Amino acid sequence: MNKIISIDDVMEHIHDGMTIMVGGFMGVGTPEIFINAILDKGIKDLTIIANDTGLPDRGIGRLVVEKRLKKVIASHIGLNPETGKQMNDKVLEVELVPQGTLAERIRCGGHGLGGVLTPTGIGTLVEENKEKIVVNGIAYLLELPLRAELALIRGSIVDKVGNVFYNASTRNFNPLMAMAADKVIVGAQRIVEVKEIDPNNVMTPGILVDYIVGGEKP
Amino acid sequence: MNKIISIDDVMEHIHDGMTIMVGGFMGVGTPEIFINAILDKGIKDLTIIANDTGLPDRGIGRLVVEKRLKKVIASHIGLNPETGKQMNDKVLEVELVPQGTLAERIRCGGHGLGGVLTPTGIGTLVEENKEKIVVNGIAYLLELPLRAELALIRGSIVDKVGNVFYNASTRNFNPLMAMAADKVIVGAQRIVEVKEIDPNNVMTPGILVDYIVGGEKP
Amino acid sequence: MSINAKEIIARRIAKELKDGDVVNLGIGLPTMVANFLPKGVQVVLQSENGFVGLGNTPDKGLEDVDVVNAGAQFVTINDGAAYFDSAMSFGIIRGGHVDVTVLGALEVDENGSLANYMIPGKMIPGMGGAMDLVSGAKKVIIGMIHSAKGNPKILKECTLPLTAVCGVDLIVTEMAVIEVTENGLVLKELAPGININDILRETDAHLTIDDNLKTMDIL
Amino acid sequence: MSINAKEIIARRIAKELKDGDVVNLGIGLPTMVANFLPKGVQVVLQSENGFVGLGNTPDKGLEDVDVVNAGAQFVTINDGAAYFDSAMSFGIIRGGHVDVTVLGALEVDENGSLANYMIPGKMIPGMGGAMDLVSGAKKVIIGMIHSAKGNPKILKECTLPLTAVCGVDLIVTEMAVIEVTENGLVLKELAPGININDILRETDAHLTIDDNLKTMDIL
Repeated sequence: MNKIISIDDVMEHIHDGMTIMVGGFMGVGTPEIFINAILDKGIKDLTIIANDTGLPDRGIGRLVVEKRLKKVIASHIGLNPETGKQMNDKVLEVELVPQGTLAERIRCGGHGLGGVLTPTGIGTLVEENKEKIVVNGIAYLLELPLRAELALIRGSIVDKVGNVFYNASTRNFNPLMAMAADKVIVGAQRIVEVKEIDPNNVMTPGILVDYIVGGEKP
Repeated sequence: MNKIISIDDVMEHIHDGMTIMVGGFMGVGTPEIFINAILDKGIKDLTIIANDTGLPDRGIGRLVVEKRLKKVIASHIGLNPETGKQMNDKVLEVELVPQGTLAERIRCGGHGLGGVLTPTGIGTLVEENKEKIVVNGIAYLLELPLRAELALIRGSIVDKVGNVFYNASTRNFNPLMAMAADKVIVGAQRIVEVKEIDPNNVMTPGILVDYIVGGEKP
Repeated sequence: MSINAKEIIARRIAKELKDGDVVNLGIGLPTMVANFLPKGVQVVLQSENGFVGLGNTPDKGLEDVDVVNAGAQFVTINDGAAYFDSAMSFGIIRGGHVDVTVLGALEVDENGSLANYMIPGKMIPGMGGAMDLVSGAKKVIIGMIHSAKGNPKILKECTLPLTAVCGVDLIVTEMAVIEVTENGLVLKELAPGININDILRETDAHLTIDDNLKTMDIL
Repeated sequence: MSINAKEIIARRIAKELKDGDVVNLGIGLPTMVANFLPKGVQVVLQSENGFVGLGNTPDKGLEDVDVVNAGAQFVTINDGAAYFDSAMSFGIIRGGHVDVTVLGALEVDENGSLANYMIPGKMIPGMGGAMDLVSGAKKVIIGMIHSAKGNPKILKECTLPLTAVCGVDLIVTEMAVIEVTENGLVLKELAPGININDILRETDAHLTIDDNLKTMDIL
């Protein structure tokens, strides 16, 4: 059960038209090696689920600039003007989701939950086409799970069975996405032997990770 | 903002008839110093929300044996026969909740969510008096949030601003409960200076903790 | 209900596990399954109180009071283990990240429904994590003594409060292996020395006999 | 929209913060509030990308690429900080564990409703964490320039897509402090040199003048 593979082997698992979750927050905690590979191999028509579309020269932003995306589900696109431009030009579909709701929807997808009730977005455009449920006199939106065919996450330290430690603010959506996809591939900044990560400090257990690729830059 | 207080000071915050969440799993990760104090001070008629009712000589089990509880919301009472006996004698009200559902209900209470849809319990006694919601053809139970006036949790290492590290299997419900109560008091096995816990390894941020009491035994 | 019967069950269930499976074993008989894994098969055991990588019972004197299983017994962890909280633990269970769970039962029925958490007015341990395990694990195996002193536990329909509706995939007893299919229960294997009439006598549910009926491999 | 105006706003908002408060400051003007905390007041800053204990901007050359704020700028953390994932971060926000959030706005109205995440067809940055912050924080303070070059931003009713309905508690501009009450907006303070007519000219919403109208303390 060797999970460590090369970036070329990873590309067997990424295809045109796929729905992919990508970790990171404005590029921090985003696995850039997979972004590079997707660009290099000409992969296109992707649906990306991520917090944001990064910056034009960083993270998912690079996929937007190179027009590899068909649809984006994200909470913020403001730091990458190209996303808004493609959205207004109707060449890119953008679904905006409040950040806390996005986290919960991905969590539901990974945790076998059918949805969650949140007060966020009540009375706004976010409530369009959603069921409203009143609990103890307070109205909530029923928000539904998100899942993907593939999750591309970034680990600061990853051991050989796939246990992941995320350093500082690189954690963000990565551990949530590692639960919510059919296949999970982690880009590792550092690969270590089993036992080198204290079991208390594992943030994504190795049982959730299918493949590990080294070479993530700090 | 000194959060470290004595066990006597804690008792000003615990009263007859209160609803209290208590961390731990069969006594492991349960703050025994507070159980001792509740017993010593004659506190009674409590409603306890916890995974289980411990063992007769351990954790919440001791409160059951001494008849200090009015109601228990828990997933398992089998290791403490006294709970079942009092339940059958109708002197103790017991609400049984599937363990994963209990975790989610407490999480909802602490995370400002109005409820969560779970497949667990469909077609069983658990669905009594609950709304069923069908999403994409699958039936789920709408499970509602749980909150308490007070959470009594147990930390293995706690720093002076209340950041908590839970060791090994003592973690269980503790971090969830630390989010879901009006007041949170942690019983610490070891109190350390600020900075001694790596910010990556904090499992309950100090902003959630009101008071710290030392003296928890290993 | 000799030790032997339980060991037969545990040995047979162990053969259902594949290398790399994530497995949750219930307290009691199911826990024994870990002792009989086929050569070359390594599984990762999930403990619903908050970790993966459950290991053996520690040697006397080497117990760590912070490391217990869901039955509050001292255990060890294996290399590569990871701890987490109860919400994550049941996210792993409910979310389909556990390949196999092995549970005991009071009753199982033709629909694969299961009762194992209470006998009203008598014994009410509570469901603990069982309801989540049955609803979330990819494969649910029931390991139990075939009947209660001759009184069938494999029924047309459960009479006790259900733990889950239609959740069970396979029933392994000291007498037989029975698969739950869309068309009801199928008798797949008989224990050595047991014949079909023995099974029928201690079973209330309708059983289809598999064309390819085999003898249980309990070595 | 001089530096001075923004500083007036940041200075005044800083006085709303109490020692020990957990505070989330939006990107831009709200971030400046941290520079003007009254003596003896220490707050814990929450950064929605995943930590509490946000510190100062690092010195040049000492940046840690893994430590950024929600605007992707390098920051430091203070002693006692803690990192967490995005679900926990918004659990803290939505769950009422943040005492005060300070946000900018494009429009605010008499109900305390707020618009700050999009101008349809023109600028659509997205709501990011703003909707959760307004629905979850105990106190929501809007810090913004009073009008858009004379065009009111404090309206009877917002015209842009809302970020939240009835979420705002206090509006602080370079001209005034306005409280959102059950009976509408109440003008509580005027900036030095500003009179009521100045305010009314640049405000569309109905304002009740507080009996105890004060001068803004912006020292």
